[in-house]
Amino acid sequence: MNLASLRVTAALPEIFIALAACAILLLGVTGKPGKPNHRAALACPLAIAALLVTALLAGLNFPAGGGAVAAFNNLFIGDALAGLLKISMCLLCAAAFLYGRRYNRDRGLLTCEYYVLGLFSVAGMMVVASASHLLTLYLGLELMSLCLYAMVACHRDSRLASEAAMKYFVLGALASSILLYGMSLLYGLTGSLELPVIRAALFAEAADPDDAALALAVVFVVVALAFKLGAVPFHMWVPDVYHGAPTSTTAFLSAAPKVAAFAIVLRLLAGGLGDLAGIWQSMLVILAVLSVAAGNIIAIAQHNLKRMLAYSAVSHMGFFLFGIAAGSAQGYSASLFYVLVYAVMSLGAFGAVLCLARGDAECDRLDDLQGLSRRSPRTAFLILILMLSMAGIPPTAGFFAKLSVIQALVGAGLVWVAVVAVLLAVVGAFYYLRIIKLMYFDDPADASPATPPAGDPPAHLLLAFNALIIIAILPWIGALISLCNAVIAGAV
Amino acid sequence: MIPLSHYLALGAALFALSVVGIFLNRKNVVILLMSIELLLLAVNINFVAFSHFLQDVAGQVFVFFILTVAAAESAIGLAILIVLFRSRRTINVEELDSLKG
Amino acid sequence: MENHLLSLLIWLPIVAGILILGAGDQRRAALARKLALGFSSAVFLLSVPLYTRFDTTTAAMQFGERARWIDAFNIHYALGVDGISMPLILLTTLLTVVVVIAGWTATPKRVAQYMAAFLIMEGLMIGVFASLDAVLFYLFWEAMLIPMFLIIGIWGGPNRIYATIKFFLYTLLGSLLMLVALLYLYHASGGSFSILDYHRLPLALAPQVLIFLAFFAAFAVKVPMFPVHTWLPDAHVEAPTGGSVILAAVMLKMGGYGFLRFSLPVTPDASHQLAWLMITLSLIAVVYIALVALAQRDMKKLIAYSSISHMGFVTLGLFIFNPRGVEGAMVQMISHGFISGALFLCVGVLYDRLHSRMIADYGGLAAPMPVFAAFMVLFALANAGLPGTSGFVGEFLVILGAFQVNAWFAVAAALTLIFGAAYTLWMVKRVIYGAVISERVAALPDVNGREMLFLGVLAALVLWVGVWPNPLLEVMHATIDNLLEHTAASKLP
Amino acid sequence: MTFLQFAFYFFSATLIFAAAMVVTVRNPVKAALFLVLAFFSAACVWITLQAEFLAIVLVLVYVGAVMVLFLFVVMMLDIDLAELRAGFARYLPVGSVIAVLLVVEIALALAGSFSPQRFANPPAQAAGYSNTRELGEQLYTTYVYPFEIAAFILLVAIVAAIALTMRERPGGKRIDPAGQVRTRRDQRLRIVKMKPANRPTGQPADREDQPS
Repeated sequence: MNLASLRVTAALPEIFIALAACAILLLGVTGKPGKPNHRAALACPLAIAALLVTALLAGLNFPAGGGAVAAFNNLFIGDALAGLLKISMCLLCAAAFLYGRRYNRDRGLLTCEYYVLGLFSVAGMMVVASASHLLTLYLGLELMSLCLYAMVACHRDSRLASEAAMKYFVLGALASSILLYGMSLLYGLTGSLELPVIRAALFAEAADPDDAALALAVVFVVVALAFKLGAVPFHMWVPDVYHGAPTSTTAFLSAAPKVAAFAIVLRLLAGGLGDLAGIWQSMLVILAVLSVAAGNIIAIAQHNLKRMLAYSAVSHMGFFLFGIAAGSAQGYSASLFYVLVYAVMSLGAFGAVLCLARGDAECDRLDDLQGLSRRSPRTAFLILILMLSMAGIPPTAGFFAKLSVIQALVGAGLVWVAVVAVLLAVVGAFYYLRIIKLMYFDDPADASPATPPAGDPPAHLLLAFNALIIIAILPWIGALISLCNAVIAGAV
Repeated sequence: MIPLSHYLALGAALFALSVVGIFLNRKNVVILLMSIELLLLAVNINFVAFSHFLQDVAGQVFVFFILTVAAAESAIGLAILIVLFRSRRTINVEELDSLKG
Repeated sequence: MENHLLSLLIWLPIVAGILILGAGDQRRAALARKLALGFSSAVFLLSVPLYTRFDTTTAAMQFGERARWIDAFNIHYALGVDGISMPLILLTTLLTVVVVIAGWTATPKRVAQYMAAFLIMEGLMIGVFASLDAVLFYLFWEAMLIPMFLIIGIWGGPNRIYATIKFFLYTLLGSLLMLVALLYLYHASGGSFSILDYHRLPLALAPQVLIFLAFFAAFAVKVPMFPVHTWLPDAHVEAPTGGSVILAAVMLKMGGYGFLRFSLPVTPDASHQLAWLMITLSLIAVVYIALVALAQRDMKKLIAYSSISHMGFVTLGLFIFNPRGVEGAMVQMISHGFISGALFLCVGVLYDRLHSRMIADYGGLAAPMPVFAAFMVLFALANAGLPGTSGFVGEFLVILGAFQVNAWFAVAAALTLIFGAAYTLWMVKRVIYGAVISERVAALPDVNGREMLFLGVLAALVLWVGVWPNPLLEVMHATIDNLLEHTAASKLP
Repeated sequence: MTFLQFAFYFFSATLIFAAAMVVTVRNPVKAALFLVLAFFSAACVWITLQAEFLAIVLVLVYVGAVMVLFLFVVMMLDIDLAELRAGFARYLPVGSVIAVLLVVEIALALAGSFSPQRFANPPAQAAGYSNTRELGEQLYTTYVYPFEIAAFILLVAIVAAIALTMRERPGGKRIDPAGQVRTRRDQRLRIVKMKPANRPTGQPADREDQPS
């Protein structure tokens, strides 16, 4: 073995982002103790720049012609899917950092360390995105999650945040262990940790679908993924974490990690266990239906915007699972498209919450939105677009996301599941409409604070871009869907 | 000689015990964290056993990394525990009810 | 330009709406009004060539446009009109101008947003009528809900929030079921979203029935047909005048249009199988809802129920499968667009003056407002189906068609002529005639020039279609004959 | 029963017992000590599987480091034991049932697939075989990529743990070594000019006090 055979360049984006994180870490410790470190203010712009450069590197690394590069002795795969996922992760996280900048500054949240952890988390996501081995999958997942636990806890004086972090940590660790148990069984059954080898071995073994250990392994894997995704009935942590975490972390948490979750699901279920779709398909359908139903119904009862969006995330993960449950390349592609669109919408929604927060006060109660269209018509209009998109009303990208998932369901012959899905989507539309109602139909409440949100022009600009792109993408949405199809075709 | 299934049974029993430990000790975060360590130990036993019976060192490598991650995980878990304790003066998880609904 | 006329008609008002949204706020309300009037008139003028250059001899789609849009799903940007959709587009462009004029002073707050909402909605409605691709159709169909939702919610009456959310969720539920049906058709047709492909697609009876029911869910809510009509009175009563006009005059027509464009040609066998259901529901709407209308004390509610009753004629006409019935249904749709729009405008005129819609608050309007009284009586008579007005033509054709199928249908339908006359004329009697009820009523000013303009235009159209409906009928002949021929042939494989 | 078998069953029993104690004892300190016992037994079980290196690592890393960390935290926090026990007995029956069910279910599933016929006991390793060398070689060749990731995971753990728990209190008496090293002479020694009190004129010591 020599260095050339490792093909280190395939992992250039990961290497760069890890080094950048180290550099920012050094920046944070150069200050004098007891005095505020002015250089720490640079952490956020530097982190954003690092993410953008990483995205660029991932773009340059994009394999031409749908080919795939295996590197590091087949522990790493650099295919088009990985490239697309990495670019989107970097951009989403860069946007989340920009949204949260003022919020973090106002609350003095561990400036440098916050961004360092964020960058390492992105590195973990990227490792997951190009994992072709159970070990890299697991390590990437842990690198991502450990950073996220700490980012949730980083508001140290907040009782809610530390409580949320604890719940997140315990359930996350439990999920990891369950996943590992499933992986150990897979290892025993197939004698390998490499996903393509596992797949080949299982294909040979698929002749015996009654193998109880195999079914058990799949059950463990699916349960663990359901935990990580926050699918009902393993969703208990989602609302608490979304609500308790500092909003900047919630924004971060709600976007790119979902893309990483897609990567795990795809590499593991569709890749390694792809020939066992018969076993996991029905489980996913049940999880998905429960998630969409419970998420949408419980969301109606919420009074806190972050909690409501958390339950909405649960229901969106249900829709995402519908696509996977279809068990076809078309379904995976629909899920990929869904998760990308969802990440953008969710980031926008939390970005709006961040933009509306003033000073030390959060703006996360639903009542805070009352009469928003009078106080700041532009923000209200942008939230309107985001909510309509989340509800899946045309002409937004959210509609096309739902369309492609339902289309995949119908294509897989699951017409009744599709009908259930759309009926539940109507329930979901209700609470998004309620937000619009609060903003547009209600008069501003007297109790609502008179002070306008503090100005943060870059974040507001980003919010406008974020929301408008959901509609402005329409003429090119076909190209995006085709891209998803192409990368999935190259990966499965 | 000891058959593979005995090792697996050991792993399964340990796994079940730790899951129940998490279930029982919902109030006590320290023991919760210890249960998670046990959970990982159960997985490790599986991997080591498979590795031995498959004559494949990859399983042991995996265990090596799980140990590394578990150490990191407990460090962060304990750090969060301290933050929690500082802000609330208790580690009782069932009192973690400011978040509900 | 010539080849992109439909695109222009769709996108010009939408772009104009966004422009007004961006340009105007409360201080520049006058500018917003002028822009809105200018753009809506321009769109109307642009839509006139659709009629003048329309080839009445063919059932094929005209003014067609087609471009690839989403290759992955084979979705096209495909537009075109035939004899069914073209008159409805003209109706839309005309009524938008009327609504803009009617909303000139009636809207005290957020003028720019109000005008923009109507312009955007105009574009979306034209899009619905002009789309030949199912997804594009669905896109416009659903997107249309958003401005309407906002119009009722922002500018509506006291109970507007309940009404608008009910309106939205009802229609959304129906449409989503239609979406599943469209996706099923997509897979059944081997990956096509072209509506015209669906027309030719053979289907077994069981899927046809399910698809029919899914379409029914979408279109019956929109029409609205009997059991799912309850959103309409709420929405109408709470909506501002302009909203009511567009809702009654154009949006309800989309249900009828949907039946013609989708249900009948795509699932002809199921349509025949379930015609009894449709006819029963239509007759219930025609008779029972007319009785309900009789009991109303709120003018808007009365007109709303009258709309449901009249739309029952449309669905009845469609599902008796003969040319008279279908043509009658089409004329009824157009005519109802004029009449209900005009009646809502009349109520709006009164509401602007006295801020009440209750019949009991008015009386003896003929004395202070003679011109208005004349208009209102004319529209009321048209609503009751007086010969010589457009209301008569549609109803007469439908009854004639129904008679050929089953005399009892015709009798039941004809009953409504009596009920319709009863509730409309009774309302007119209480509002217009009799002694002047109060000082305030006595002091009411008569219609001004602006109001005269839009009421006059609508009155002229009502009379024109009533006296000489041929220009309207002949554009539909070819299309409707073709449609019925198509529907008569079984599609069972 | 060979010695190996005896060792396996003995340490397995110890492991299960210790694990059961961990999840049921009242006192976190005792739980931590039982956890040490559990890890030690597990290490012994691993030796029966010829995974000597991992067994040593388990003892070193867990018993040596992680458990000490646990004990450290347990001692540091002032935990009210009585309140933590409330409700424990209530869950115990349900918990035991779940445990038994889980074990039975997993065991049933595994017994069929991992039968001794399919997984025969492997032959003994050759004389010169070193488990440590084999692992080491793999770790630095095949698994160099995960190795680097693990390094970053540890770095993240350090950063997160320090960032979360370290806080500078306003009145804290914290030593800054860099500052100590960097001091200059005039920071250490301050020469104060004082007026001599009631001193007679012309004394030599007086002149030495003058700053240069």
